[in-house]
Order: sequence, then C-alpha cells, then structure tokens
Amino acid sequence: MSDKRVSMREAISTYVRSGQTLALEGFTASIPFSAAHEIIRQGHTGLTLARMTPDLVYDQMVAAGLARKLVFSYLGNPGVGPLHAIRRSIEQGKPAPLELEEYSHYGMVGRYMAGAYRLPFFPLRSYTGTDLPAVNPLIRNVQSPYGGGAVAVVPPLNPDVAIVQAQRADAEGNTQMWGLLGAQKEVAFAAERVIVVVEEIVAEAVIRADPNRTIIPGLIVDAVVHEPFGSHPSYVQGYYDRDNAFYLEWDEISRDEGRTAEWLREWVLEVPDRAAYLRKLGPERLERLRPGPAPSPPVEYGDYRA
Amino acid sequence: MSDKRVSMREAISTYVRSGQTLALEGFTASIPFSAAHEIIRQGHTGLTLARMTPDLVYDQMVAAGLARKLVFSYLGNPGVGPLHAIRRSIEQGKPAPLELEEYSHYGMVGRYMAGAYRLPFFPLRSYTGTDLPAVNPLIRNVQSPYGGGAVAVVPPLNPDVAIVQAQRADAEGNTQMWGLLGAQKEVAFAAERVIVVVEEIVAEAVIRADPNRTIIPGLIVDAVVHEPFGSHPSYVQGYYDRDNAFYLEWDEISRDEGRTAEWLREWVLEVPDRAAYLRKLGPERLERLRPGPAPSPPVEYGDYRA
Amino acid sequence: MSNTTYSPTEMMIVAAARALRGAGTVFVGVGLPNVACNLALRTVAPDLQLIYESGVYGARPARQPLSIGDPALVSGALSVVSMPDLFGLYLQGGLIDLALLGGAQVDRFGNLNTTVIGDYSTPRVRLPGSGGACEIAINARRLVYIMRLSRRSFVPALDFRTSPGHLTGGGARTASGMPGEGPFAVVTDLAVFDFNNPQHEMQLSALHGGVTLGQVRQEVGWELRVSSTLAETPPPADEELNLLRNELDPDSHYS
Amino acid sequence: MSNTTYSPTEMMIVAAARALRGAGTVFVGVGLPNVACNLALRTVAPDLQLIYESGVYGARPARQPLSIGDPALVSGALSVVSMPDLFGLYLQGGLIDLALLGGAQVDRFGNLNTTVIGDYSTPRVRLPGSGGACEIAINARRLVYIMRLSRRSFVPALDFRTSPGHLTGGGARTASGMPGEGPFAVVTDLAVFDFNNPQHEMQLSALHGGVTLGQVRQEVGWELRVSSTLAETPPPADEELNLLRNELDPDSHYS
Repeated sequence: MSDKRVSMREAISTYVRSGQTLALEGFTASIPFSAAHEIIRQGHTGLTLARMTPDLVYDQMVAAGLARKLVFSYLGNPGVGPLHAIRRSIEQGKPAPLELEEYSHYGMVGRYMAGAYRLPFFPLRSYTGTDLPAVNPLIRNVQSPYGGGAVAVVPPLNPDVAIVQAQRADAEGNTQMWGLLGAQKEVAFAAERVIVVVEEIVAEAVIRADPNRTIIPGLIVDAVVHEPFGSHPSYVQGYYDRDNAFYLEWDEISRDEGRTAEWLREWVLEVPDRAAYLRKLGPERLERLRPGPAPSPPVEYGDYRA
Repeated sequence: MSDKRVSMREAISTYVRSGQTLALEGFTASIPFSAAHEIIRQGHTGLTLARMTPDLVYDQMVAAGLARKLVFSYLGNPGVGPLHAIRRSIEQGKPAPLELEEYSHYGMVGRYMAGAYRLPFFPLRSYTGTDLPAVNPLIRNVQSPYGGGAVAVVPPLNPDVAIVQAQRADAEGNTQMWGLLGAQKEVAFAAERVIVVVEEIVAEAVIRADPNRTIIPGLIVDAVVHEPFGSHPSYVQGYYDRDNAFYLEWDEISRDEGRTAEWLREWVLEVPDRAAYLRKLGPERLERLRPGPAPSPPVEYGDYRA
Repeated sequence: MSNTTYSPTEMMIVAAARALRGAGTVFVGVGLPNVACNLALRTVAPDLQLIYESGVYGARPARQPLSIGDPALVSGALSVVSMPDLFGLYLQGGLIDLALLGGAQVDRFGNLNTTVIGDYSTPRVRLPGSGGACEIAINARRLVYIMRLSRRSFVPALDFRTSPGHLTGGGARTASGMPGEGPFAVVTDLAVFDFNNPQHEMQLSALHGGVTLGQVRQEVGWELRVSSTLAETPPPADEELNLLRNELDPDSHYS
Repeated sequence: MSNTTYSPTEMMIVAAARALRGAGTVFVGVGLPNVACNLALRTVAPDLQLIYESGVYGARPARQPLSIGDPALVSGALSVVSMPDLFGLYLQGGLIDLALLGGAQVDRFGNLNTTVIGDYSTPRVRLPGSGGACEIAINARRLVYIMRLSRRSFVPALDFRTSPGHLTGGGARTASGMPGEGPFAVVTDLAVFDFNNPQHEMQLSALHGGVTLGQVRQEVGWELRVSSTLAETPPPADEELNLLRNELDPDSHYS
C-alpha cells in the first residue's frame, strides 16, 4: 500500500496545470476551499472550472482571473444572492470574459456519470420544452429503440483533476464520507487525477472496520491532503458548521471589484497555507463552528473464520 | 409514520398474485429464502421470476412448478455446479417448460436501473460480438449522438413485487443494509411493490442515528417482515454465515425429481412458517453459523443547534 | 380568522403552504419554498414528507435550516442520498408529488425563466440558471409557484425558458410526454392564480385581503383571465402567523 | 525447481497465477480463478489488487473464501460496492487490468461459450450463461483463460458465443471498438497458449512437463498453430505447491 499523503502545495503543483479542466465538487457541503486558495496562490490560469454550484469557491477563482470557462448548473450564493464576481465577468467581462457551458443539476450529474461509467452519453428526462439545448449544443436527444419517443442525453465529462473533501481517509486514499454526498463519487471516478482533502488521516484498520462507508477507493486516488477545516467557510458533516456569516460578508465584499481583489490579497495570496488562514480567522471563530456530539451506533460485520 | 410490520404469510398473500413478475434479489448474499418458501406454500403460479443469479432460491420455486419464465444472467449453484431443477425444466420440460429471457450480469443491473430511474433504456458497453442479442431481441443498440458508434441498451424492468432481505429496518420500512449490496436498492426502486425482510426491527431513532446507512427508504416500502435467519441457507452479513453444507446437499437432492419434490414437501409445504423451519433445522446448526463480533466504529454526524 | 396585521409576504407564504394540502411528498428547494413547506408540515399537511434537493429524506432538524445544505438537515434524518440517487431514483423515478418553484419571469402558460434577463450571450442581468428546476418542472407530479407579483416578472414573453410549465398551453405539455402535470397554482404577495381552463392559461383565482382586481391587472403583463369563481384569500390564521414569526422565520429573513 | 510430483490441475493453477505477473488489478470470479489469483498475490504479484465480482475491493479474508460471495471477503475489506458501481465504475470504468475467464467451449480466436451445448432453444446441455463474463471480456484490459484442455472444449465452432475473444481474428476485435484487448493467454492442464500472431489465433506456446505436442494436438479441435518459441513450462516450485496445498486449496477442492 503506497503512502499518498502530501501537502496541499505539493498536491496542486504536482497535478494542476494551466489550461486544465478542474472539478472541485461538493454539493452545498464539503467544498474544498483550501485547494481553491492554493490554486489561486500558484496562479494556474486558463482553467475550465466544472461544478454543479460554482458557489463562493469559483466566485473567488473567477475573481482571481484564473478561469477561461465555467461548466455549471446553478450560479448563486445559496440563501444569500448572486455571485457578484462571476456576474461581473459574464456581464462586463471583468477581470476577464468567461465562457459558459450550462446545464441543469441532473445534466451535470449525468455528465459525471457518463464520464465515470465510460459511456458515450447519459440519458435523462430533462430539457423538454426549454431553451437550454439551444444555448448548449452538447445537450442532445436519443430516440428510444423501444418506442415512446426521445430522451435527452449529455456527453461524458472527465475532468483532468477532481478535488473532493471528505471526513477521513487512510494514507493510500481509501476515503470515507457521510452526510451530503453530492456527486463526489461520480466526479472522482470520472477524473484523470483525484486529490482527496480530509479532516482526518486514519489507520487503514479504521477503513477496513467499515468497508461500506468507503465512497472513494485508494485505487483511483493520486494525492491525500490532510487539511483540518479544509472546507471553511463551507462545512464538513460532524466536524464543523457552515460559516454563514462569511457567506453574508462575501456578498458585501464581492459587490466591489477592488474590495474583492483586496480580500483575495489579504486572505489568499498573502497567506502561505491553510494553517495560516486558520490562525488569521482565530480559534474563537472556528470553535463556534464545532457541533455537539452525535455519533452513529456501530453495525455488526461479523468475524468469519474456519 | 405508519407501521408496516406484517407476518410473511400476510405480506405474500397481500402483494403476490399468480402471473406476476417477481424479483427476489440479493447477489450471493441476503437471498430471501423465507419469502420464496411462503410463495411456494401459497402456490402462486405462472410467475415470471427475475434475478441475476437464480441460485437455489429459484431452483426450488421452479421445481415447485410456480414459474412460467426466468429473467436472469447466471444459472448456477455457486462453487458447486448446475441448478438441476432449472436444467430439467429447460432441457426436459419437467415439471413444466420454462421460458428464458437471458442477459449478462450488467444487463440485468441495467434493466433494474432503467426501471428505477424511469428511463426508456439503460446504456452499457456489453454484448458486442456475442450471440446474446440474437436470442434476446430486447438487447438493442443506440447510436451515440456524439459519434463513436453504438452502445448496447436494455429496457426497464419494473417487477410487480420486489423482495429484499436486509439486516434491519424500522416499522415504517426505512431499511439499512451493509456487506454485499447487489442490486437491492435498484430493484426496490424499480418495483411497484416492495417487501423488506429483516433480521431485526429497530427503533426509528437507530435509523436516524446513521442516515447514510439507509439504502431503502420507507417511502417505497409496502411491507416489513421480521424474520430472523430469513435468508438461510444464504447469509446476512454480521448475523450468520452461508450454510455451504446445504448448498452441497441441494446438489444431491435436486439431481432427482422425486427427492426434490420430497424435500419441498418436508421442508416447505409441510412447514407452516420460517420459525418452524428453524426449529426443524435445530439450534445447533444455526449456532454454528454465527460469526464472531466485528463491529464498525462510530462516525460523527454532529449535533447542530442554534 | 384573525385581526392581527400581516405583510403581503406573510400572506404569500401562508397561501403557498395551504396549496400543499394533501400532498404526500414535496421536493424542497432553498428560501421561501423551504419556509412554506415547513409551515404546511405544521398545519395543513402533517404527513408531508420533505425531500431536500441536497439529498435528504425525512429530515428532523434540531434548528430551523438556513439552507437546503444545512448540516442540521442531515443529523437525525431517515436517509441521505447522493445526487444521482436524488435526481434519478426520487425525482425522475416519480416519487415526488409536488414541488415549489419560483422565477424571475413567468409567462401566461406558467413557463419559467431563472436564467437571464436580456440576451443569453450578452445578458443585462445574469440569473442563477436552472439548478434542478428544469427536471423538477418536468418530473414532479404537480407544481406550485411562489413569487412576488410584478409586471417585471409576469411577462408576455420570457427572455429565456428555463423550466417548462404548460408550454404553449392546451394539450402542448401532455403531447410533449413529460411525466409531470405542470403548475396548478401561482401564489403571489397580492393574489393566487390557477390554470383551471382548457388552455391551461394562468387565471386569477383569489385576491388577498384588501387587494383589488385593478391592482393585479396592473402587475400582469398580458390581458389577464379571471376565474369565474374568483374568491378572497382567507387571511393568515393566528396559528399560521405565530409559527411563521416565532419558529420558521424568526429573523424575518423572508417576510 | 522441485522434485515433488504434482497434478496437471496444480500445474494449471500455478501457470495461471504466473500469467498474472505485473498486473495491478484483477477481476476475480468464482472457483479456479479465485485460487489462481490468490496464489499470484502470494508469489508473482504481491501488489495485485483483487476486485471480486460480488463487489469487494481490497479484501483481507480471515479464511480462504469458498466463493466470491463469502462474508469473510466483506469483513475487513477496504471497500464494498453495489453491482451498479462494480460493473459501471470499476469494470466499464476501465479500472480492471486483467480478468481470468473459463468456459465450456473456446474457439481458435479465443471466443468463449458458457451458455449452451447444442441449440439454444432446444439445448443438449444448458450451461450457466454469461454472468459477468460478457462485459468482463469486453471491458477488462487483458484476459487470461483457464480451462482443461480437451477436444470437447477446444472446438472449431462454438455452439454459442457468450463472450468475445478476438472474434474472427486479425483486426476484428479492434475494429469492433471494444475497450479491452482480449485474451493473451490460455492456460490449461497440459499446455499454455498465446495469441502472438497477426491473426490473433491461439497458438501453443508452452508444454507442461512430460506432455507431448501430439497429446496437445489430440485435444484441440482444429489445425493447431505452434509458436516458433515453443517452450516447456517450468514445473511448480515448492513454494507454489505448498501455498496451494496447505493454504489456498487445503481440501483439494480444485486440484
């Protein structure tokens, strides 16, 4: 079993290149902000960014001028409002224009599934009577060979690099996650390279004690980054809460191009790594995000011998 | 929350009818033998039986003369040999001829997935250059609208009733399972009616303490049957081992039509229910199948308030 | 009945909650629909099963969830599922009775725009886009819309059709083969609309207290059809307002 | 080298295990392949990752598994996955380097029959059918066959083609667009065959100790091609036999 643990700096510099297609997934939870910030620091540009919900994580990367194109299904600051930086880029071409490839949620899921299943397309019941296919020629139809008309299809999406946040993994990258699963498994299997960011590194024995909990096998993982609070201001189930205050702050900051650049300089560019970012946030703010205990009860796998 | 707990007799008599398509799934594990035996006792006939691996469970139902048709992908007594009763039916039409609708494993999985996803077909990379499509006209091709040629497709399979065995469920049918999952979730979502057979009924609070473990939601469950050792001679992970001795015994018994009928009379028809079957097996045999303890460690969900 | 005053938004949320009467499962999105669903659960639809777009079934949150991604929805839920399972098995699989949707623009046949104001490639205002709305509108058995009434939103022609309602009206939706029946109610801060006519054209079915037909016509961008059974919306009951103000939206985030 | 005697079946299992040298991941089915894979893991391929057809990755069984469905494979494994994930993400997804297959009949181009002897609708002998073999043969990067050599099995024409090998030979398989490369070795109890010629035709590459070319021709139902580099299979080493007899197949269930 090979040890794939590396620092975030090393993981990003080893696998991320300018011009690649990246997918930093995590549906409303476990969003890998720590990886996004390191990508911004390393200044990889001309990126195609795929994500169901670009959220603040891509708003920041777009504001940093790294993105050439967005592949997505919902542009918003959940429960707060629009993503101002991305809107500026789309509406005013600032800091740079942004190419859009737009789907619905299930369309994005279907693209990851086709990529993961190595299928030429994935079928879904969507897009009927809408304008989405007109602005995205990759959304097509297939006639059912069993009659009953056509069904919509989307093509595979195989990101160069997928980055997913999880609760825990062993050194080889056998990754266990719980809570909201989004399309984490599908994007990992679809990607050429997989970087897993975890709150905890555990012994292989911990993974083996509950194999049904392993969502991503080490088999497809290239790098394992141990990064506590790696998802802040997003959250990791059981480890910390969503920092809703920051999602509101960002709504203010991101309205202004200058303040946005200033925030990126202060909180990303001039911060060496996530540890420093956490020190800057301060222990009080992080402690307030800690939930009370709610452990799952054990299940019996059975020790089968002779 | 409604209480869906009923006896096996009531579950089968309420939902199973002659002429239906049934799927008693469970891939090499958690095979619902207790349900099959009750169906034989109630004498529902003209059944279409769908299962990836017919295994002994369908060999017994076919021997009992209940089946009109088999939808399957692998006919065998795993690690032992052929299924003699089914072979007799196919090769000699005894006790009755059997119509076959044959797929590969992934083809069967695809049929359940199309059924569960309410899709007109499910695409898969299989059947190229084989004779299977020639003997099963439901296996077809679809041209990819993105180029790259054709891909095989199979149509949806929506059983009238799906019966699945699991470790535990609450009274409403929120069902948790671990170990080998087969296509249990897919067949349950694909079916019109779902009967869940469990080793343990647990409080709703136990289910809620580990929601990621819930594979089948009560939302789609019609009946919950509490039937300890309900899968014997198959097994349920963590609860008991596979009774390999019986799989060998059956190879002997089933070679002879008379002995097979005799066994069905003694162990199924003249046994009122699973409890009596277990008494007949004897506690020693069952105790020998109990594994040692190997509990999973808890995971933290977090108690989120205020 | 009640003598307390209430805001138009409170009336809208209460009316939307009432539209959920009898529903078995509802697909819950972020914001106002979330509040309306939780109000319905506490009033007209005690057996309502909430299925959150984030993949949570049978949630029992220890606090009022701030968003569909709130971790409080996961802890103590009956089941948590992946996006492929949520959209494939639950929504497309036909398990959703009802969904609440809203949009920046709606037309007379209940088609929605949540994508863009102006031209798609050179937008005046870029909106969030579909999210799951497109497949929800197609696959959920029935739809209720909740949005503020204004001439800017109730337009004769959409700038972009993100989610299908009754398409061009009449039998158009049925002919398209969509599994779901489409929208049956549009709940706003001033009035409620239905589609109970052969054309499936949006028509005024109820005015909220103190609102005139003229006011409503003023805010609708086409020649408005009025139901022959036009009624007045019963005002929020004390119970409804108390739940809304003290439990479901204490910070008046929505109302 | 070793002076102990060994059975033809033991030689077959040992030779099959050796064919796994260098493989990263192997798809494990029931029976002989299971024993061969576990022998390879203990000898020529210590880093071999076994992926069981039942949905188990990284198994570490406390006892020698009797079947691919043995619960001992689950307890202590790295991951357990559903059938859709096993066949969709692992196999079709391209994660399987190698798979071992067998059959009742094989033809000169390595196509397999595990379905029926005689006519499909009126079979003389009904066999198990495909199971996963059909998609394994199509999607696994490379295939090794393990089966006893006999004229009944090595036939000029299959009664039924269940799993594709090199189809009609030459570039046929490549032209068909199958992701996998097809079979590269056929390991039997008397000899080993490869397909190292432009026609991808099965050819004798090694004779097991004491076996003559004549014996082999006797058991092959077509004009057998012989490799220009025909060799003799090195006999089982003591280590290989000891593992096989004392640990992997103590009850001589297979050998």
